[in-house]
Amino acid sequence: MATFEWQDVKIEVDEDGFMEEPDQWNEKVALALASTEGVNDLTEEHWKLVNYLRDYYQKYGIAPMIRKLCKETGFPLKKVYELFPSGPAKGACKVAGLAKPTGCV
Amino acid sequence: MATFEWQDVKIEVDEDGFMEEPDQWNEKVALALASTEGVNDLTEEHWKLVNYLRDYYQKYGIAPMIRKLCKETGFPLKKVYELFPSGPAKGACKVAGLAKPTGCV
Amino acid sequence: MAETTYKTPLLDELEKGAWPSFVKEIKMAAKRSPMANDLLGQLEQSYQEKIGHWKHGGIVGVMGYGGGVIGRYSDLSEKYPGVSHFHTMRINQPAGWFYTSEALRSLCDVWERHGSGLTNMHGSTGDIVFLGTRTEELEPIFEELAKLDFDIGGSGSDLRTPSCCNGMARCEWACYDTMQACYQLTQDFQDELHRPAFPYKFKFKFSGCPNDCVASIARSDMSFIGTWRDDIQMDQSEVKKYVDGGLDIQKDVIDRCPGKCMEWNGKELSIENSFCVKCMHCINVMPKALRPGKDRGCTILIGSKAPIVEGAQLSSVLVPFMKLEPPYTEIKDLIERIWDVWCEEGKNRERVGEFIQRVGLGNFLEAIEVEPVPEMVAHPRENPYVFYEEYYEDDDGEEEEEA
Amino acid sequence: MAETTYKTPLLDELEKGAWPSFVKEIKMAAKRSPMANDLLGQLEQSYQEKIGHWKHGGIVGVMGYGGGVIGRYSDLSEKYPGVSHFHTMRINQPAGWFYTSEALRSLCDVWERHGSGLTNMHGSTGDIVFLGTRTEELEPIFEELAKLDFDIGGSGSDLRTPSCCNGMARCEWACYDTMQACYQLTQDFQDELHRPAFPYKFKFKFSGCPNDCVASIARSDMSFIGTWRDDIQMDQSEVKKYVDGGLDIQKDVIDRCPGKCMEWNGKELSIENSFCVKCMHCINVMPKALRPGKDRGCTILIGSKAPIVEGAQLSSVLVPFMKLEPPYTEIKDLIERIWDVWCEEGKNRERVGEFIQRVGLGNFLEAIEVEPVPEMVAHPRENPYVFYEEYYEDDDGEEEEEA
Amino acid sequence: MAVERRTDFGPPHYEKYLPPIIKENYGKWKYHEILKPGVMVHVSESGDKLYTVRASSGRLLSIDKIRIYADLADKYCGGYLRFTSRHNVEFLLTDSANIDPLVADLQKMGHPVGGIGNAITSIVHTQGWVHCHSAATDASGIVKAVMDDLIEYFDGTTKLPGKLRIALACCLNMCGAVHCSDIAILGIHRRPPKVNHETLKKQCEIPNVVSACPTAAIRPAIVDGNQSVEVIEENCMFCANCYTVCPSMPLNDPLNDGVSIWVGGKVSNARTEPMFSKLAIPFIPNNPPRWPEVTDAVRKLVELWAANAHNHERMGEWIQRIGWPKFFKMADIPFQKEHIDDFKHAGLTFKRSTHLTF
Amino acid sequence: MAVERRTDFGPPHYEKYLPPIIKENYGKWKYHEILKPGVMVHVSESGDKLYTVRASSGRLLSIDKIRIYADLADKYCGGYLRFTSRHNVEFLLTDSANIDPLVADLQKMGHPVGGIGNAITSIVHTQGWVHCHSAATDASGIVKAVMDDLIEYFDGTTKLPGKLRIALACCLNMCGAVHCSDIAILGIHRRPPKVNHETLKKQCEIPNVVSACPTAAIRPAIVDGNQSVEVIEENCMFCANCYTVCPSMPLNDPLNDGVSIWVGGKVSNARTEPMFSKLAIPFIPNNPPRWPEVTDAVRKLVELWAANAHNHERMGEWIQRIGWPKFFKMADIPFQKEHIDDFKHAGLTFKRSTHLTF
Ligand code: SRM
Ligand code: SRM
Ligand code: SRM
Ligand code: SRM
Ligand code: SF4
Ligand code: SF4
Ligand code: SF4
Ligand code: SF4
Ligand code: SF4
Ligand code: SF4
Ligand code: SF4
Ligand code: SF4
Repeated sequence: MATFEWQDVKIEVDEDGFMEEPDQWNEKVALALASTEGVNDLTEEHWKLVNYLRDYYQKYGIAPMIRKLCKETGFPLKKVYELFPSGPAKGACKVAGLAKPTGCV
Repeated sequence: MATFEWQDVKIEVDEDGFMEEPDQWNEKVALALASTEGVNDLTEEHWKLVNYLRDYYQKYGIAPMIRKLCKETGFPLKKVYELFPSGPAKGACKVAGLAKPTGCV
Repeated sequence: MAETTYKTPLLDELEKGAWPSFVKEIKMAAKRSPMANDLLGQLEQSYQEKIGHWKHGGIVGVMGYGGGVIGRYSDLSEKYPGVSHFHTMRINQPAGWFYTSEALRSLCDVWERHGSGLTNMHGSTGDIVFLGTRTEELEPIFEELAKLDFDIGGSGSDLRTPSCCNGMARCEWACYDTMQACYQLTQDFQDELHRPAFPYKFKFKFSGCPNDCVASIARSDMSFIGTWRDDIQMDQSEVKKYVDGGLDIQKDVIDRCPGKCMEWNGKELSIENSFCVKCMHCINVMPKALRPGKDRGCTILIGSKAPIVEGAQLSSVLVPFMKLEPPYTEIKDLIERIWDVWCEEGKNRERVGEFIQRVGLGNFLEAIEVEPVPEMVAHPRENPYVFYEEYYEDDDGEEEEEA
Repeated sequence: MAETTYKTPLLDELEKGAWPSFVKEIKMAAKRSPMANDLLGQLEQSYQEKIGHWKHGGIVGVMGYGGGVIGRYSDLSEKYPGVSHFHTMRINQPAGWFYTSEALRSLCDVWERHGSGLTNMHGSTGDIVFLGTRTEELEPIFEELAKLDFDIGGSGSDLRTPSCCNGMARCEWACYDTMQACYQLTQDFQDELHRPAFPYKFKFKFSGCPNDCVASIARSDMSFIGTWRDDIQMDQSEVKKYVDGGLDIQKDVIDRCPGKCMEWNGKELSIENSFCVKCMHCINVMPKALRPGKDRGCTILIGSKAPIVEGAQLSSVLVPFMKLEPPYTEIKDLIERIWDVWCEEGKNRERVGEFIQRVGLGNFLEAIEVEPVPEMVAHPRENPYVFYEEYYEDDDGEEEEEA
Repeated sequence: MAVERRTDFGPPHYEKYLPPIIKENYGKWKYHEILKPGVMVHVSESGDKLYTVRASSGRLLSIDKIRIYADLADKYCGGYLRFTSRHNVEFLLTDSANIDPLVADLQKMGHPVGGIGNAITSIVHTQGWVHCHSAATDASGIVKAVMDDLIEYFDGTTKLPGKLRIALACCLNMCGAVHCSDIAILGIHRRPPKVNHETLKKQCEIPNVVSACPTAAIRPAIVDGNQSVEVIEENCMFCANCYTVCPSMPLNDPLNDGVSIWVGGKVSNARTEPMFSKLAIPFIPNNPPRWPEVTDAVRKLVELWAANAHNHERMGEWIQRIGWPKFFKMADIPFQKEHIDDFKHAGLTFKRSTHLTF
Repeated sequence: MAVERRTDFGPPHYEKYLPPIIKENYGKWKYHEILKPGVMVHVSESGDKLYTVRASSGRLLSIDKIRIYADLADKYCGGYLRFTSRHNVEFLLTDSANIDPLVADLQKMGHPVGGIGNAITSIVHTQGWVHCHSAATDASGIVKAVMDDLIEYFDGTTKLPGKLRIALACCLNMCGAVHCSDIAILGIHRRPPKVNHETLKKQCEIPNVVSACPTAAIRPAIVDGNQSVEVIEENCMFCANCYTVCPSMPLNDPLNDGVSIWVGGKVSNARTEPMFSKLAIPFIPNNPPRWPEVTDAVRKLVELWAANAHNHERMGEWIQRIGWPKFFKMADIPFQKEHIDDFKHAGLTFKRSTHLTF
C-alpha cells in the first residue's frame, strides 16, 4: 500500500495505482488518478467512459466486457486507447475507481 | 369425471376415485373416500397418516417419499398397508385429498 | 352384450404379410371379448388420426400391494365402452420363461374369465402381461392366480420383476445358476417388489455369461453377468476341426479378440489367459472347442437405465467377481446396503445410476462399504478436481478429517 | 546498489547434478543484477517455507497496449527490494524460434540494461519471456525492442502469441508452411493480440503434420494441423531396406496402424489409403521410405484448453481439410466469424471450447456459417434429446420455424 | 380392514416347468449346434440332446393362440415350451423326428420359424397406441410392417454376417433396449407440451414437474391466476418427462409425432464393449398402417450392413471400423445439426483428433 | 495523451534468422536420420544435409548463458541456432566435422546433448515459486531434480521403447501440457481458500468470483457486515480458480500444498488419438530442495514402462493394452477413492462392460 498525493487529493493506492478504498472515489480523485495514466484532462468523452464503467459496476458488481463497453459507449476500441493509453483495464477502470480487473475488461 | 356420493358428501372424482377439486376436502370427505378403500373408520392412526400427508403436501407441494412417510409417522410400511390396504399412494393419498401420485408415494 | 362390428380398413392391412399379425390376434380375441373388440375400434381410430387415445396414468391395484397393475382409461370411453377401463396386470413369470402347456392353459382360463383375452408374452421387463381389464376384476383375478401359484409383478417405485436368461437349463455357457438366483432373490425381496418404497424403480437382470442374453447391462439397475477367473477350456482337436471345416481362425477369431491374447500356429491355438477379457467371442465361434473356465461366478454391475432424466446409462462394474450361490447371503447383504443408502439419500425419481453419478462413485462405495478397485473404472480421473478429505491446520499441524 | 549475499543452502543443492541448473543461472545473473540477487534470496526463503512469496496479480503495461506484461510484486519487498517489482514481459518470438547469434545478443543487451538478466527461452505459449523488471522500465524496454523489430506478445483476454513447429524449415513432413501461416496471421491480427477485447484468451498453434510438435490439439483454441488427402508416397525399395535392416514391419508398423489398412507380402507394402487416418505412424517409423501424399493442407480444430472451469478439452475438428496458403483469406474470414460470435455471446472468462459446449456445436456452426459434416464428431448423438426446430401448428398445418 | 389372504408368495418355481431332459442335464450342457434356421440342438455331457424350435410369437397374443401353442407342445414335446427374452416362442424337443412336422405346423399357422444364429430375430418392442398414454407412434404396427419386410433375414432365406437386433420404443422412456440396438426405431414428439393451466395445480406436483425436465425448461408460474408452470419453449426437446409426471402437460400430437432411427448399439460383451445406438435419421412422420418410409429406411440399413460387414461384425462394429463419415456417405443420409449431440456430455462426442479419412 | 510511437509491428520475420541452407531447401527436405543421441541430419531433395545438435537449455536462462550460446553458434554454425517447442536449444550445422567439438563444448558447460528420438526430452514446465502467485509447488526445482535423475534417458545412455514426455505445472491452471503428458507432475492445493472478508468487496467482483467456481462451492454472503462470499467447504476441490479472480481468497498453504502424478497422456496423433493424462498418485508433499519422493515415483514409472512397453508404445498406449487394473498392480500404487472421477462427466469413466482380466 502506498499513499498517492495530487493537488489536495490524498488516497491510498496499491502498487498498480488502484484505489485501496474505492468508497473514497469522487471526480477530483478521478482527475488525480488520470494524471498517473498520462491523461492530464478528463474531457467529456473520458467522463462518458468513466461514468459508464461506474454505473455498470454499481449495477452488476463487475466491470463490463470490453466488447460491451465499446458498444454501449459507441467508442471503438482504438478510441478507448486514445482516451486512456494504457487501456480500459489499467487506465479507465483505475480512473473510475473500480476494483482491479482480473480478466474481463 | 364422475360424481361420488356417500352420506351427505357429494364430490367429483376421477376414474381412480381421486378428488377433482382437492379444495373441497374436509374430514367428512376423507371418511367418504376412505369407504372406497375398504376402510370404514378413520382411527387416530389413520388420521396421523392423513394429516402428515396433508401437511407435507401443503408445505412442499409434493407428496413425501414413502421412506420419509414411514420415518416421520413412525409407522412401518407394513402398518401403512394395514391402515390403507391399497397402500399409501392409492389409499392414503386419496383419502388425504392429494393430487394423484405419479411415482413417489 | 351389444357389440359393434368395426370397420378397420387400416388395421386390416396389417393382417397381410409373413410376420404374425397382432391384428389377427385382437380380432380372434374380439370374437369373444367386447373389450378386445372395442380395442380394435379405438386402435383403428388411432391409426386414422395418428394419435393414441389413452388417458394419462391411472392408479389401481389389488389390496395389500402397491404395484403390479397399470391403470388405463380410454379418452373415448363413450364410444368404446369396452375399453373405458383397460388396465394391464403384470404377472411375475417363472424364471427363464419356461412353461408347461397346462400352466399356460390355466392362465388363459383366468384371463378368459376376467379380461380381454389379450396378453403380451412377455413384457419388456419380463412379466406376463395381461392386457386390459376392469378395476373390479383385479381382486378376482388375483385370487384365481394365487390358486395357480402365480403372483403379481412389480410396477411403480419398487423392485421390478427380475428376469434371467435360461442359463444352466439350456445353455452350456452359464457361469452361475441364473434361474435359481433370479427365483431366490425374487422370493426373498417380495416385500420390496409389491410395496413401492424406493425413490424410483429398481431392476435386477441375470445373464449367465457376457453374451448377456437378457440385456442386463443395458436394462437393469443391478446386472448379474456370469464370468470366470481361470483359463478358457480348450479342446485342440475340435479347434482343428473348425479350421479344417473352413473357419478363418486368424481373421474371424484371433484378429477380433479384444484381449489380443490368442495365437494360432497352424496346429494349436494358444491363449494368454491373463490378457483375456472374457468377451466370449472365441467361445461363441467355436462352441465345441472352447468353453469358459471352471472357476465361475459373476460380475455385478450397477446403474443401467433408459435416457430420462440424466441420459441413458449402461451398468458399471461394482464387484468384478463374486460367486453367486445359495444361500446368497453376501449378495443380499450388499443389495440391502445399496438400497439403504439410495433410499436414504436418493431423490424422488432418481435411479440408482443417476444417484451414484450425483454423489460420486467414491462416496457411494464408502457408504455401501465396498473397497474401490481399478476394475470399476475405464480409467482413473482425467480432471484434477479431487476432493481431498483431509488437511493440516496451521495452528497444530495435525491432520484433520474434513467433509 | 547495496547488495546482500544470501546464504542459499537449499538452492545450492540444485547446483549439483547433470541437468542444467537454474540456480546457477540465477547466480550468474545475480553477479550483475540486484533483482536477480534478491530473487535468489526470496526463492531460498520459499524453499525453506514451502510457499511462494508473490502477491496476487498486478496490472502494468506499455502505452497503447492492453497486454503482454505480467505484473508481479513481492510480498517481502522490504526484505528483498530487488524484487519489489518483478514483472515479466512476453516478447513475441520469431516463428519457429529461429535466431541468429546477433539477434540474441541484442535482446540480451536490452535486458541487461533494463531487467533482471533472467529469461525463459521460452514460455509455454512460445514467447521469449523476460523475467523480472520494474514498472518504470517497461516503456524504455519497449522502445528499444521496437528498434530491434521485436514486438510484445499477448496476455489477458486477447489473442495470445501464436506459435508453430519448424515445419518446412527443417522437417520433411510439413504439409503446409507453418512458419509463414503463423507469421502472417500474427501480423494480421496485431490489434487483437495487443488490445484484449475477447471474453477470454484465444490461442493459435500451427503444426505441420499430425505428430503435432507444438501440442496444438491440446493447447490452442484453434489448432492448425497439417495433413494430406491423397495417397502416402512410397518407395518400396527403401521399405525393403528397413525390413532387411531388422524392422519387424508386421508387429511394429502394420499391427499398430489405426486404419488397419496396410499389408506386407514379404516384398511389397500396400496401403488401402481410403482407410488411412493419416496418423503418421508408418511414416515416422520409415522416414526414408514413406512420405505424406502430395495433396496437402491442414485440418483445423477448435477449442482445446486447460481444465478450468469446465474441464480440460482437446480441440475438435472444425474443418476436416483446408489448403492453408497466402493470402489466407478464407481462414481469416473464418476466424473473424468465430470471434464475432464468441465475443457477442461468450461469457466472461469462457474459452471458445466451453462456449461451444454451452451453446451446442450445431448452433455454433450455424452462427459461423459452417456446414455440419460427420468428420466433426466421434459419433452422432446417443441421447434422444433433439431440439427439432420446426413443427406444424394445429390450425393451419403449416410448418413453423421455432427457436 | 385388510382382507386376509395369501400374498407375497412370488412366482412359481421354475422347476415345475422344466422338461425331464433339462432337469437331468441342468448345468451339464456341453455345446450346441444350429441345425437349420430356427432349429438348434444342445448336447449334454451325458450325450443327451435337446432340440429347440424357435418361432416368432408376435408378442401380442390372444389366449386362443396361446392355447394353440399349448396344443403344439403337447403334440410334439410333452407339453414343454418357453418364451425367449425377445418374445419368441421355443418348443423343447427330445425327438428329432418331431422337428419338421412342428416347423410345418408353425409355418402353416403364420408363425415363421427362425431367428437363431446370424439372423434378425424378433423386434423387442413396447405398447404404442395399443396401451400407452405416452406413445408418439404405434409399436405393434411398425414392428409388423418392418418384420414382414425383413422376413427373409428371420427365416434364414438370406444369410447375414452376424446378429442384428432391432428394437422399437414408442417414446423416449424407451421401455426396451432401443438405446443399445443395432437398429432402433424410436417414437418422438416434436412440439412442447400444451400446458393446461386450469387443471395443473390440481393434478400435478409442481416441484416434481419442474425437476422432471432434463433441460430445465420448466419453471413455476402463475398463469391467469392459476398456480401452474411455464415452459421455456426453446429449451424444450420434447422428451415428455413432464407429461409422465403431470397429465396437464400432454405432448401427443398427430401433426408432429413420428419416429427417428438409430444405429450401431449392442448389448453383448462379445468382442467390443456394449455400445449405445446413435442417431441416423432424425425424423420420419407417422404413416400408418404400414410406415413405408420406416420399413424402407430399415431395409436399406440392413442391406448396407449385410453387404459390407465382416463375419461376426455387428452394425456398430462395422461402422466403427469404417468411420461415421463413410457410413453417412454409404447410407446416403444427410448429416445435419440434429446428429450432433448437444446434451450434457456433448463435448465428449466431438472428434478430438486428426484421425480422418478423405 | 497517447504517446505517438511505433506499435503493432509484430514479431520479426523469421526469414532473417534462417541459415542459408534452410532458405535454399525450405520445404524440400526429404528425410532425416538420427546419427547419435541428440544429433540428427535432415537430407534435402537436393542432397544438402543439415545437422542438428540438440542440447538441454534448462529454459530459465541468464543473458550470460544466452551469450555463450551465441558464441557457440558463431564458432560452429555461422551464428544460427533455434529453440524447440520443449525449450531445448538446437544448433544448425552444415559441416559434420563440427558436430563433435560442439557436443563436447556443450557437455563441458553442463548442457547435455540428447532428447532426440526415443528418449526423454526436456520437461515442459512453468514458473512455480520463481514467478507465479498461484504456485502450489516450485517448477524449476522439481524439474531439475527429476531430470538429474533421468539424465540417462535424455543423453541416450539407456534406450527406451518410444518417446516419453514429462510435463510439470505448478497449479491447476496447467500452463503447459500436463493434461496430455506421458507423465505429468501437477502442483495441487488441498485446503479451501481463506476468505479475507474485509478486503474482498474492494478487491474482487463478487459475481465473477461466484461463477469462477467449477463446483458451485461459492455463494455471495454478508460476513461481519462486509459484502463478501462464503465457501461451502465440502464442495471445494481446491482448484484456486476463485483466487485467480480474487486476491482475497488465497489457497497457498505450506502445510497442504504438494504435487500429484498423472500418467498416460499424449498429444500426437501417431497410432492412437491424443489422450488425457490420468491420475496415478493423488498426493506427495512438497519436499524441497530435491523432492525425493517425486523423483522416485517418476523413475519407477519410467522404468516400469520401459521394461514392459512394445516398440513405439507410449505410456498411455501400453496401459491401454494391459488395462488399468494391471497397471496399478505392477506400479504398486494403491487404488483409492481419489482415482475415481466425480466431476461432471464422471459416469463416462466408469467401466461399463464385463471386459475384465483376473
Ligand atoms: C409394459 C412395458 C412395455 C412393454 O410393452 O413391454 C412398459 C410400459 C410402460 N413403462 Fe416402461 N415398460 C416396460 C419396460 C421398461 C423397460 C425395459 C426393461 O425393464 O427391461 C424400460 C427401460 C429400462 C429401465 O428401467 O430404464 C422402461 C423404462 C420406462 C421409463 C423410463 C425410466 C427411466 O429411468 O428412464 C418410464 C417412465 C417412468 O418410469 O416414469 C416407463 C414408464 C412406463 C409406463 C408405466 C408409462 C408411464 O409413463 O407411466 C408404461 C405403461 C404402458 C402401458 O400403459 O401399458 N418405462 N420400461 C414394459 C413392462 C412390462 C413388464 O413388466 O414386463
Ligand atoms: C508464463 C506462463 C508459464 C510459463 O512459465 O511458461 C504462464 C503463466 C501464467 N498463466 Fe498460463 N502461462 C503460460 C502458458 C499457458 C498455457 C500453455 C500454452 O499456452 O500453450 C496454458 C494452457 C493452455 C490453455 O490456454 O488452456 C495456460 C493456462 C493458464 C490458465 C488456465 C486457462 C484455462 O482456460 O483453463 C490460467 C488462468 C487464467 O487465465 O486466469 C493461466 C494464468 C497464468 C498466470 C497469468 C497466472 C494467473 O493466475 O493470472 C501465470 C503468470 C505467471 C507469472 O507470474 O509469470 N494460464 N497458460 C506461460 C506463458 C508464457 C508465454 O507467453 O510463452
Ligand atoms: C524440434 C521439434 C519441433 C519444433 O519445432 O520445436 C520436433 C521435431 C521433430 N519431431 Fe516432434 N518435435 C518437437 C516436439 C514434439 C511434440 C510436442 C511436445 O512434446 O510437447 C510432440 C507431441 C508429443 C506427444 O505426443 O505428447 C512431438 C511428437 C512427435 C512424434 C510422434 C511421437 C509418437 O510416437 O507419439 C514424432 C514422430 C517420431 O518421433 O517417430 C515426431 C518427430 C519429429 C521429427 C523427427 C520430425 C522431423 O522429421 O524433423 C523431429 C525430430 C525428432 C525428435 O525430437 O525426436 N515428433 N514432437 C520439437 C522438439 C521438442 C524437444 O525439444 O524435445
Ligand atoms: C434364448 C435366448 C436367451 C433366453 O433365455 O431367452 C438366447 C439364447 C442364445 N444366445 Fe443369446 N439369447 C437370447 C437373447 C440374446 C440377447 C438379448 C437381446 O437381443 O435382447 C443378446 C444381446 C444382443 C446384443 O448384443 O444386442 C444375445 C447375445 C448373444 C450372443 C452375442 C452376439 C454378438 O456377437 O454380439 C451370442 C453368441 C453368438 O450368437 O455367437 C448368443 C448366443 C446364444 C446361444 C447360442 C447360447 C446357447 O449356447 O444356448 C443361444 C441361442 C442362440 C441364438 O438365438 O442365436 N447370444 N442373446 C434369447 C433369444 C432371443 C430371441 O428370441 O432371439
Ligand atoms: S447369457 Fe450366456 S449363459 Fe445365458 S443364455 Fe446367453 S449365452 Fe447362455
Ligand atoms: S474370450 Fe474374448 S478376450 Fe478371451 S480369448 Fe476369447 S476372444 Fe479373446
Ligand atoms: S509437427 Fe510434423 S511437420 Fe511439424 S516438426 Fe513435427 S513432425 Fe515436422
Ligand atoms: S499413416 Fe497411420 S493410418 Fe495411415 S497407413 Fe500409416 S499407420 Fe496406417
Ligand atoms: S416406450 Fe413410452 S409410449 Fe411406449 S410403452 Fe414405454 S412409456 Fe409407453
Ligand atoms: S417435454 Fe421434456 S424438455 Fe420439454 S418441457 Fe417437458 S420435460 Fe422439459
Ligand atoms: S501453472 Fe499455475 S502456478 Fe504455474 S505458472 Fe501457471 S498459473 Fe502460475
Ligand atoms: S478453490 Fe476452486 S472449488 Fe474451491 S471455492 Fe475456489 S473456485 Fe471453488
